[in-house]
Amino acid sequence: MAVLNEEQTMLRDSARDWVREKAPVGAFRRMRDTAAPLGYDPAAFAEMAQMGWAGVVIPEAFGGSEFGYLSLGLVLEEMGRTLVASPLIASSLAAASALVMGGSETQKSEWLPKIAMGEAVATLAVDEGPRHDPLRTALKAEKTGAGYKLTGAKTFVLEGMAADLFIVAARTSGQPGEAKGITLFLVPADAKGLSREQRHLADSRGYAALNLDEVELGSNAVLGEADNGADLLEKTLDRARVGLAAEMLGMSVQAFETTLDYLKTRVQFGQTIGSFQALQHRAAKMFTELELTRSCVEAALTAIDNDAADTPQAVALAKAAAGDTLHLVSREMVQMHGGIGMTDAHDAGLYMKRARALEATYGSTAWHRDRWGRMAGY
Amino acid sequence: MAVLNEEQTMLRDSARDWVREKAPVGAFRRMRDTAAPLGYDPAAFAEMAQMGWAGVVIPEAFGGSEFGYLSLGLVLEEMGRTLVASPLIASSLAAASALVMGGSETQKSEWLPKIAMGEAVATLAVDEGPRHDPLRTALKAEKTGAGYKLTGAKTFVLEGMAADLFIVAARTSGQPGEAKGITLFLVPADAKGLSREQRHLADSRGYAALNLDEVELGSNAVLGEADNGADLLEKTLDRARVGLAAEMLGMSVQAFETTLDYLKTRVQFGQTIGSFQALQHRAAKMFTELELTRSCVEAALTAIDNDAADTPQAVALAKAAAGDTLHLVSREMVQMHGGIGMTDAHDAGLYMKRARALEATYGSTAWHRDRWGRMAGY
Amino acid sequence: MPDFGGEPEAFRVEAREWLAENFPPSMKNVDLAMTVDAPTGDAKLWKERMGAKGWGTPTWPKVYGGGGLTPAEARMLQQEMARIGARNPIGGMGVMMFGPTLLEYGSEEQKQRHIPPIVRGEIRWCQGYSEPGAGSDLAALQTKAEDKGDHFLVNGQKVWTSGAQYADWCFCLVRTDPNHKHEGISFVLFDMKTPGIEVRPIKLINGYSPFCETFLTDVKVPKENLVGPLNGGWTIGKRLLQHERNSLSGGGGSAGRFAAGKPLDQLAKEYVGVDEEGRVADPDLRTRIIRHQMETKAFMLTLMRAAAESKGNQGPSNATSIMKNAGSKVGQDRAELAVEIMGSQGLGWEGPGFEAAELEQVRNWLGGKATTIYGGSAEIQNNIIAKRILGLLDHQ
Amino acid sequence: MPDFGGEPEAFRVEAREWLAENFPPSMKNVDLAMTVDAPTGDAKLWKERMGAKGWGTPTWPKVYGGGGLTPAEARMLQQEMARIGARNPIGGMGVMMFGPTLLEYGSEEQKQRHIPPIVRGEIRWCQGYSEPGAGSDLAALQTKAEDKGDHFLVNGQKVWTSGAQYADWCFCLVRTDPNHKHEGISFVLFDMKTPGIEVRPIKLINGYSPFCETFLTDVKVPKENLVGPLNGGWTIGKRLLQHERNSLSGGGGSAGRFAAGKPLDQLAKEYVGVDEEGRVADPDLRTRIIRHQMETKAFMLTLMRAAAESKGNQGPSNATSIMKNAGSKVGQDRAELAVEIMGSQGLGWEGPGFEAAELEQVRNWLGGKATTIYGGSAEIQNNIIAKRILGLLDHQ
Repeated sequence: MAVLNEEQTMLRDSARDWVREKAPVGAFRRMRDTAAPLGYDPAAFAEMAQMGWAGVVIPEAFGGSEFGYLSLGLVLEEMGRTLVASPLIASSLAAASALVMGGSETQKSEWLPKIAMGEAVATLAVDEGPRHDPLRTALKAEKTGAGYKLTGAKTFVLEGMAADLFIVAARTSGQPGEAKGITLFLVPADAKGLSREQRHLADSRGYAALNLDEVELGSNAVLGEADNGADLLEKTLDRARVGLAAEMLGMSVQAFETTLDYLKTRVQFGQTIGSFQALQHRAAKMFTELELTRSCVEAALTAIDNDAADTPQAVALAKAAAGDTLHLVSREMVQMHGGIGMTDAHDAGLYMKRARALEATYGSTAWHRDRWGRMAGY
Repeated sequence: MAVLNEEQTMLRDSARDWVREKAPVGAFRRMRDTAAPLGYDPAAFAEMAQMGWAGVVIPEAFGGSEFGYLSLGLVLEEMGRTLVASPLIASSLAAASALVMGGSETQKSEWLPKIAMGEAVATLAVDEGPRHDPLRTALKAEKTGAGYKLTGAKTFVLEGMAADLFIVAARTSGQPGEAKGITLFLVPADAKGLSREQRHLADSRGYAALNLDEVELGSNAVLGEADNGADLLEKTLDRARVGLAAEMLGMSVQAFETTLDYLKTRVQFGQTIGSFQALQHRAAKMFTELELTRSCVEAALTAIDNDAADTPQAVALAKAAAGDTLHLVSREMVQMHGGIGMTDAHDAGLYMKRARALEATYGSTAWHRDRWGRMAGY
Repeated sequence: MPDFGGEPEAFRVEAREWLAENFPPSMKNVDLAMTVDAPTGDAKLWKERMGAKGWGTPTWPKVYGGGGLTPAEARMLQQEMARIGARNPIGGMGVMMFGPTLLEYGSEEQKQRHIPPIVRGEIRWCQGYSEPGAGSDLAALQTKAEDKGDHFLVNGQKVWTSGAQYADWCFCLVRTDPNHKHEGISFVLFDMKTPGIEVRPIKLINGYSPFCETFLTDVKVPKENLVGPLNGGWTIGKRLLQHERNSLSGGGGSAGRFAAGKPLDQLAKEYVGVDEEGRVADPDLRTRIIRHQMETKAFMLTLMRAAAESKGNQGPSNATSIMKNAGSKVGQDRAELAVEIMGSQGLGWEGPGFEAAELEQVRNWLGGKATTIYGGSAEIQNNIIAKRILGLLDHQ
Repeated sequence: MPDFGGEPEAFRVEAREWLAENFPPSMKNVDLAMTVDAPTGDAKLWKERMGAKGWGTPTWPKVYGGGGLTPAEARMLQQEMARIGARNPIGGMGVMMFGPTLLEYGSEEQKQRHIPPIVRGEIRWCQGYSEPGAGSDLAALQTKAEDKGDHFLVNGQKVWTSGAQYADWCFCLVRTDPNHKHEGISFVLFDMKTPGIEVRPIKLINGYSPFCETFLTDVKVPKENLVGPLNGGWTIGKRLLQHERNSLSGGGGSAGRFAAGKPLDQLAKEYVGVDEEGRVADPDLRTRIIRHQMETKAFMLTLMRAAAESKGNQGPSNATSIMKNAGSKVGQDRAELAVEIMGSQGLGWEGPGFEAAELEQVRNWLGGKATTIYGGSAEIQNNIIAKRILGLLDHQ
């Protein structure tokens, strides 16, 4: 665990206590089993917002606390432990970051206070295909007299069913594959011509597919600079990615601890199975990977807080390390639990499903490894 | 172990008996410690030849037994077990195959009987750089009135210090990187303008670097067809590669068995270390890989005997599988032996050094995996 | 028609002719062995004909209705069926596991009673082995069978009873002596309609319920349903597990079952795309697909080698001991890669936006995790290799 | 000169001024700590000055010649030295392992006698721990020390005594009670010139001989050289191993030692070449290099995190327990990849045709295999994590 200041310690402890009392895995399971329409529990998110967690990266001037990314990462890690579903990553981290970094004063004033209070949910609408690839943005934004007309489709939009605001990556010029020509637009969910449909994924969250059919927007809907939105998008995505990595770290820690408890209590052949050396060494391996991953995640969060030049590398490392570790631990969680881990009544499957969904979001482990290699110049 | 016919069973048993009596690892160690100039023991090779092992893939008409590649593979596996150094792969397998497949009647009559009797040693001279890459052949062969003039260098030539005949890949046209324009030449070791120098590698065999300075050859020195030697070279190399894989399989089996013996006898904490479950499971993993690798090696040898269309794929698989398995087993051999495995007096280091040398020869594991992927069309 | 020459090939002609007459072409490539509902129409016809001929259990003795074929003849039959796309309609645990065991250990009466219905595919069997406290340590089972004169009174709980909700009969390990672990176990059979049996399906992480919990409360099992000697059930039970393992590790087992669908390289080209040289565009993913496909090939070659060796005169192959772990690894790796290749699209659970093949993939991926747990976990397989094959000892 | 402000930074000024006056510029980036021969010229001067000042062992008590600095001051000194490329000339086992242990457990006389020469870098110590029959199970050691009134009579054999051929003194674990395993071990010191000591270097697979076998025949060890209580040596010996592990897992340990040479990506570009897009031409190799470099970065970040945490107020970091295995894995993987990248050229043993860096690489690769064996093997480290950190129990 990184060395924390007093604010951060308090924040982490309050998140930890809240999760323990209000949001154990059972809460997520109930949400899933009742097929909650948004893919999370709005009352729980309201509580989070009340505790200030929705405004951690938002400046005080716009109703946030501006505690920074490491601070929000600590909260996300605690949420990850028990699979808490909420718009913290999509809205309070990703969309908020995009607005803070790229928004006009008007845009910030309109949206950030509502996001910080949890009164509005915002999210990125980036991907158009099965795999993350922001440069392949094809959704068309044509210039009109008054502004732009957007036509196209987006998919796998996080918290897309709950969102009040979409930050849509569109193409104002250039070809799919090119950075130049990508523009970000603020599109309210009630815009004429916009429709959404839920996508049911294995992790039971609120994904949506969007369809934009000649959605008319004013010029003031552009976030940042027209045609030059790729940089802002990439910086925003990196903030979202490190949030995903923090959630994955929390999940890994809890999946490991749950498994460790089982190793200490399950008896076979007259012995606790944790006394079998082959399992001991596999547990040691997991512990080792967890410690290494924690370093990567905390370093990436800190890099963002410090606006470090190597932030993209640090983020790629964090997302890849967290992806590998979570797969390892969630697979071992099922295997070491044996038959009981295969049942829907046990938590192991929930971790495994969420693990894959997080991996696929905003760049897989392989994608980030390749990205890291390209950035390192080989 | 593949289902063998009577000839093959006899051949394997005689190789096994001979190795046990005449060529334990100690024999290789003595050869190394006395810095035998050829990198093998000529008297031992004479015995092998006497038993017919040098002529296994050579037609009866030229003094061989024509038992085939699976048969020679069985012998090579037994040689691999105790690290027997000999020109069996370079001469009796690789060079003999090139002559059988590509030689004129005159060329065959001149060289094959001598190779089959072990009276002459022949070898391929292919690579010019640190890593295997036959298409990058640059050694220049210029047309002259009477034939060709060869100028350039070759390196890491197997048994290059002992060879009487080099089968040299040269470029008669085209550019390095192109298949077209590669021609194979038979170059006697005593050709004017040819010089060689020993290269001392970690595995203590008889590698040589060659220098060809305007070596004059007649047109009858061309093996196969001028400019179109790449196919013959590739088929020859595949035969050599599967021989390397067979040797690697034998090494892996012996390294594993030696380690298994140690696990059964070494006592720590009042127990044989083989009773510790973590080591048991690692032993089971090794055994599993050995069984899988055996299937690949035997399938590749059989593919050659059957002239199967998928021989290149089968060979790439065998070389890659044998490479991975031998690394695994030789590393575990050192690790499981602990300190004693780190000493030069123990055999473990000899296996580890030979493992890397074999991997680097005629295409690394990575190279063959990529090759396999390209052949499979992705 | 080619001249097959030699005596044994005469059977091939017989098989071919019988199949030409009796195999309904509509059944080509239709797999009935795993279906739950009673077949109708051509399916019913095909099953009845094969059952009556005994060729669904080709090597079982004729006296109990089996095919009575030699192994060589059975192979020919298999080849002839494969040639025309005819699948064996007789299957399930009765054929794969219980039948061979009963033929070896059952009394004459038991064989006469139970084997013919298996041969005809009429009776479905389920396996009462695992218990909540006895997973990998199967011999720790506690389900109690008390001697009540003409019957045993059985009380306890079984788990992972596969297909119990559809089964007619159950073969079951019970404890008849609480004072001995392995030597206190007996092997009994009972009708699933016996009073006191309650079956509850278990929902798995992939949403399916192929297994059940089975609660046994004062279940009366007639003494005639004891197989082998009292307290001698462990040997029989273990023998049955060998049949299970063989059926799990073969081409039709884990590797085959979970390696359904398009080849990974094709999947990758569709979902990931290719670079200028036609290679899968994500180089990291590509190298792992290649590696996996090569491992799969190595596994398939090992299956073939083991089959050839067991046909040859070398006795059983060592390679068989690695099959379950190697096969399940190949299957699980494949499923992981497929899900990874398809990205978010490979994680659909239900509803619109996903093709059937995509939805199936995620269920396969999750369901396949069981292949390293059931039928002897990967850890148990490694213990077996280490101890039985490699001769390593336990702590002394 | 910048204004450092605050009290503690005053020491930084002192350090900087002292170094400016006493550090010979010719010693920039020269590492003396591991050299075997006695230094001369500037090297001798630098070593003597640092020794006299006590700054080679900065936090050791002043009363025994140490620097007497606080940890904060020691860090400032280290930073100031790094700034000008000054390496600590005082090193070896005395500094890394024996000194800290003696300061904790030694008698006043022992400290006064043995610490000052270590501080001045005058005495080289070696470690008499392992024996042929006692490797990972160190407490199984058999070297016998009999009580002969004023001295112990020591007989036995030690192995892996690193640097014994150059050492002046030895700290050694001996058996003083054959009837108790852990409670029968004592910690003694002896002069390597004592009669009865024979040292034979052991040649390793990389051709070097950094370790020895040490034969002890009727070696007389004065009673005053017993550290701690009789039969109480195991606690002291284990404590010393912690110092060893810390020194092995740090940046200067295995990872650092075996990660010498060019970065792998640069090596790959030279030996393998690049494709049209400037990527390493072998895609399989490239992905593994990337993976390794990322793992290395994760390890380095973990070193930094553990250091920060130990400076912070959180107590010792859990992360330290993984350092030895993680560090040695990174080092070994790097060496394997380097050898693979360089192909046959990376396997040169001696003679012409190879550059010095190439020849060194193969020796590093082989020598690095020891890092998962000595100082507590990888298996022992995993046992420690499983039991001490994770709380898993042995079989009961």
